[in-house]
Amino acid sequence: MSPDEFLPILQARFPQVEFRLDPLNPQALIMSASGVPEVFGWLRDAPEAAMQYLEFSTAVDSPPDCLCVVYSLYSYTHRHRLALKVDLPRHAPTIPTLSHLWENADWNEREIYDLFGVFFSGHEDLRRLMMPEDWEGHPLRKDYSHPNLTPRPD
Amino acid sequence: MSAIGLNHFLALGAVLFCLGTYGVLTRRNAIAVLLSLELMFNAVNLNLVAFARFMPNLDGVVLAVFVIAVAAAEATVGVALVLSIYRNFRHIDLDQVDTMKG
Amino acid sequence: MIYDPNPVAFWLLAAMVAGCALAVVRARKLFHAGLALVGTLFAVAGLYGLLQAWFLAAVQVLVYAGAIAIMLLFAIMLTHNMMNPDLKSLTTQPWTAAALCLMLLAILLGGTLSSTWQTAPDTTLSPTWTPKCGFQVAEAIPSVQALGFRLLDPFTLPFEMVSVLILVSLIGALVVARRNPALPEAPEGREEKAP
Amino acid sequence: MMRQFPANPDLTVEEFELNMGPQHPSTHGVLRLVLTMDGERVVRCKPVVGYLHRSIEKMAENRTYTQVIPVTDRLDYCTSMTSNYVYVMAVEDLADITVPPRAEYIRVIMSELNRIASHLLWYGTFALEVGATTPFIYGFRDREKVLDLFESTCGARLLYNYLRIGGVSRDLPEDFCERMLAFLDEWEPLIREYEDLLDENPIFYNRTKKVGFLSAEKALAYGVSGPNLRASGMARDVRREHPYAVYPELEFDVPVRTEGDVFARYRIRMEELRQSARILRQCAEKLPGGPYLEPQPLRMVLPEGETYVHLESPRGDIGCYLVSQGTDKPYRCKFRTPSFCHIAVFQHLVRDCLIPDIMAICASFDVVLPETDR
Amino acid sequence: MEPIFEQFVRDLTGGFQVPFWAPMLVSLGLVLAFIALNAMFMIWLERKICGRIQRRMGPMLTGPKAWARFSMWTGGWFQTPCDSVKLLLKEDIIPAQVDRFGFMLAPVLVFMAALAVYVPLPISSTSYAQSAPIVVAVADLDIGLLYVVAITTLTILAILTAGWASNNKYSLLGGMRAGVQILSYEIPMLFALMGPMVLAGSLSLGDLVLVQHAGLFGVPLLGWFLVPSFLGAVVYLICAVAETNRPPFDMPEAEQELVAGFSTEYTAMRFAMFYLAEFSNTFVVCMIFTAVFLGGWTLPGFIPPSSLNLGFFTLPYFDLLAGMAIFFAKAYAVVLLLMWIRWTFPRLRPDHLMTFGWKFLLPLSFVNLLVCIVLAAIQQIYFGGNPG
Repeated sequence: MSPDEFLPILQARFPQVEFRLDPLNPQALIMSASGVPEVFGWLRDAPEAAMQYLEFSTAVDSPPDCLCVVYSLYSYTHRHRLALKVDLPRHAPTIPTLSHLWENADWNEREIYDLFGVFFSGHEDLRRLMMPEDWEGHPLRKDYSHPNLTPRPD
Repeated sequence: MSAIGLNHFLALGAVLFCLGTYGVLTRRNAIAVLLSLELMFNAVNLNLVAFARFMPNLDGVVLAVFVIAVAAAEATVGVALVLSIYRNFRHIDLDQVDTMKG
Repeated sequence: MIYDPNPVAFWLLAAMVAGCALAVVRARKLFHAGLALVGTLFAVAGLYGLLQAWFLAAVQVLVYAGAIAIMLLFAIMLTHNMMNPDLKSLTTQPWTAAALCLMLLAILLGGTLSSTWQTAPDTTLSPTWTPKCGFQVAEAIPSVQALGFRLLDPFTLPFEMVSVLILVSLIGALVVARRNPALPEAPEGREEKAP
Repeated sequence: MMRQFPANPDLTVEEFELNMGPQHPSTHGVLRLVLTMDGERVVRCKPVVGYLHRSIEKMAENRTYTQVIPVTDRLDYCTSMTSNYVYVMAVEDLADITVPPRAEYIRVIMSELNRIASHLLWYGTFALEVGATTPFIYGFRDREKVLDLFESTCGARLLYNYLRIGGVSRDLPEDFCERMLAFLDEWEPLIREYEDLLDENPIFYNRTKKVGFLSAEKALAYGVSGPNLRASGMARDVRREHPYAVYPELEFDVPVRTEGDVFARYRIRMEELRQSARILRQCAEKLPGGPYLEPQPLRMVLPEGETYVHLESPRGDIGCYLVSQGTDKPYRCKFRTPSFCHIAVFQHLVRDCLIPDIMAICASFDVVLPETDR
Repeated sequence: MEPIFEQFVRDLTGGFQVPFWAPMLVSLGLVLAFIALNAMFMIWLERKICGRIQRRMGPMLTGPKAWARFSMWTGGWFQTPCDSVKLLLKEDIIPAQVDRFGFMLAPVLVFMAALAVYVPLPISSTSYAQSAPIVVAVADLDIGLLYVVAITTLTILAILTAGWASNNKYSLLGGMRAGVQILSYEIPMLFALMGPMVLAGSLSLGDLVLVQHAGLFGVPLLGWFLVPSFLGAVVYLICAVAETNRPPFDMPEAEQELVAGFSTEYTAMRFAMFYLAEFSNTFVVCMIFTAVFLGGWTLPGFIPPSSLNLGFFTLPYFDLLAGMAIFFAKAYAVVLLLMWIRWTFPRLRPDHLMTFGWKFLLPLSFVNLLVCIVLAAIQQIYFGGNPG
């Protein structure tokens, strides 16, 4: 099932969450932040979706206002893939955690928190993964600056 | 130095035995007590073998072998007790080990 | 064959025994006490050699120093957290105990030295004694064969009793030291075990 | 930390923490395992990563599309061919460039040779973990021959920087196919020799059977992929499910086992060596002529859009999520790497086992740290 | 050793009476020299064999290229002297928090054990002067075998002290592991040796060899104890590999897991002592195997003449030299076997090692003991006892 087949089913099942197709990425759906755990829970457990495999989750920082968290799911039985993007405000982005659904999400979310500063509510061990504990700032943000970071000369 | 007689060995056994008792009396740590106990066993063995050699029959050595066997059995049980004490009280300081619980 | 042990050897070994025994009793660190005990055991084994009890010397080294002392060292290593040796709580009222032991020593020495033992050091050990099964005993002084037959012939019952004793103490030690059987299984790990 | 026993409250057992790494001879690269030990038995294990974090993704955002290729080499230095390939494929997918067939074949040949080299490296270090020193030498001796082939084509033995957007940087030398086939003929019987060294050995058998069992559900939950997933019974190989490049025209089979323990992972990789050799032979026959590169402008500009592309690296399913905003630099470039998930699985796997088991389990997962820390 | 040494001196100086301590010092010197030279040779041999097994050539660079044709085998023979010089010259560091007394005592103990084990080992026998052949050994104790097994306690003690005194977690674990391993393999080893003890009816190694020379059931060829107590020989060999901490039983120094086991903190000279002691123990184990199971310095049915006249020059003590040659040939054959095992097997896990030792080797040695008792009884009743 491709994303546009998923769209009607999801909109029927979760009326309060608004979905729309992503113009840039044919495999992605954009959804609102509310209702994330229910949608993903359904996606994982429903027989027709059966998304047992969270391939990865990451974030894309597009200043000035939007920071979008991306989840890419894959179903082993139906052999189809679906990417879900959630737009969050840039200054204090928070989103419920998915580590109870897929253990893979645990480390992915810790990395996003470390490099983008997205706070995952409900994550039991949200610490920095890559950077040392006492590091300030979130390196992968576009407006990140650090004294010994010199821009490339080209 | 005159020829070494039976009395020399007995005297040495006595000295060793007294050192053993001194150790047992003064040591706080349970394992240190076990160590001194081994000293006393050795003192007894020394006397036994000395007697066996000087009044010539082999019973002293046989008894010494038995004493070693018994000492081994005793030491195993001793160490087992010490370990279980250590599990319960996290230290083996004999003065504070007085509760009979558990 | 007159039996006279070499005085130099005797005094050397006696000094070693006394020194190591003192170290066992007074050592600052517990592990040093263990090492000193092994030193005493080896010195005593040397004395057995001097007294021509060769088999006993070997058994002493093998069983005593090799098993019991090592086990005690293991006990020290297991129970003793390595980082801070217990220097403080070493001994209690040392002087009163020392006085008591000196009195004990005086009594022992008084008893042994004054009495006369009917000894006959210059004869070989029990030349006439031959075991029932007719295998001729080597003439050498306490040879291993003679000791072997002595152990089995008149001392058969104690021999078997000691083996039973060791078995009982082994099992008893295991039961006492075994970890508490009600150890809760780690919930997650257990059911994951390979089929 | 004291662990209380519910049955007997005042009975406490002191557990001690043991740090294995980051400078430990057996961890591959700078991985640190914080082990909570109860005597000899390991109770819990918390892997700590981030010691090799160079933030490749931040570097990619400040470079033009072609300048990023040498950066992707450093992503996984044992198989830098596949890391190049996944990035280049993502860019081609975004800019929908068609790659000439000869370049496709050369890319497949290179990634399969890289798979053989990486598995031989794994075989050597895995045997060393389990304690056998001789297989290490055998594995590296044959890996040298593969590296010679790489050196003759792209000049480098480890970090090749050989692929370009739209094809490969240089054509194969004329006698490459003969030399490769000669290597394969001489090397394939040697696989049997590798297996003889370890397989029927009872000591190896005891050390690897039923050790580090990973069930299929847990593997999927942790995002495990590649040989480790196939060892737990899931026949998931990207070359078979989402065929890319010329894989549809090649027939090879995907080894699968169900035990899910260290021995299964070892068997799977030895089997994959044979399959790679088979693929290489077919590629050598079907290698077409024609151009090897579709030249692209140096500072190419990609249209706005995103894509996620993934392929089968020797360690598992490596993917590249590329976002471009119509400039000459990638806006966001995320690499989905297999070792990242494989190290996360250690938390679940390394539990209630002995220290030597940890070595066997970590080695059987063929984990590489630069890929994890990016 | 004393009678032969006195006889030798009396031949040379014509009747000079030797003080009682002279043979002790001479044998001490001989044993020390032998340990040093033999360890160096074995280290070099080990690296060569390892190279050949791994299809490479092992050390080749040091040493003159005298025999170019077979330099593949003799190249690099000067390697170990260079290594030992390097080890001697390296800086000898004693870490700060280390327990100095224990730290310094451990290598001494290890070396003491390695030295003390050589006493009862018989190298050959000679009847040059007296009529009855005398066994050539430092001192052919009549509790030889028991003494040898007892001396292993010194190595255990040394390893425990080293582990404890280095005051770091890894070496403590390594030390404990080594101690437990040697302890639990000493018992099957002792039981395996009981087979030959029963067959020979004595503990002294010299008697063992003479009984083996006399042969079993009158057949000299069956004489070697390898034949009647074959299980014992196998169990002994496995325990020997475990006792000397050689792979596949080398958990204590398993680099992968415990960095370097109990000898992590040791440098230069002290590390060399451990290394030397390990190799000399390996050779001692092979000497015991030859003496107990392979019939020591004797070949079935071959008694070397006590002096060989080569026309212009009669070679005295020829039987001594011949016996020694045979003995060392067999010993080095066993050494090669151990080296071969070392480079082909992966490492055992500690708990497998324990179950293997207690649940497999021990019962096997009991079975072997039973077989030997039956054979000894038959020998005793039908073939008229042992010459011992």
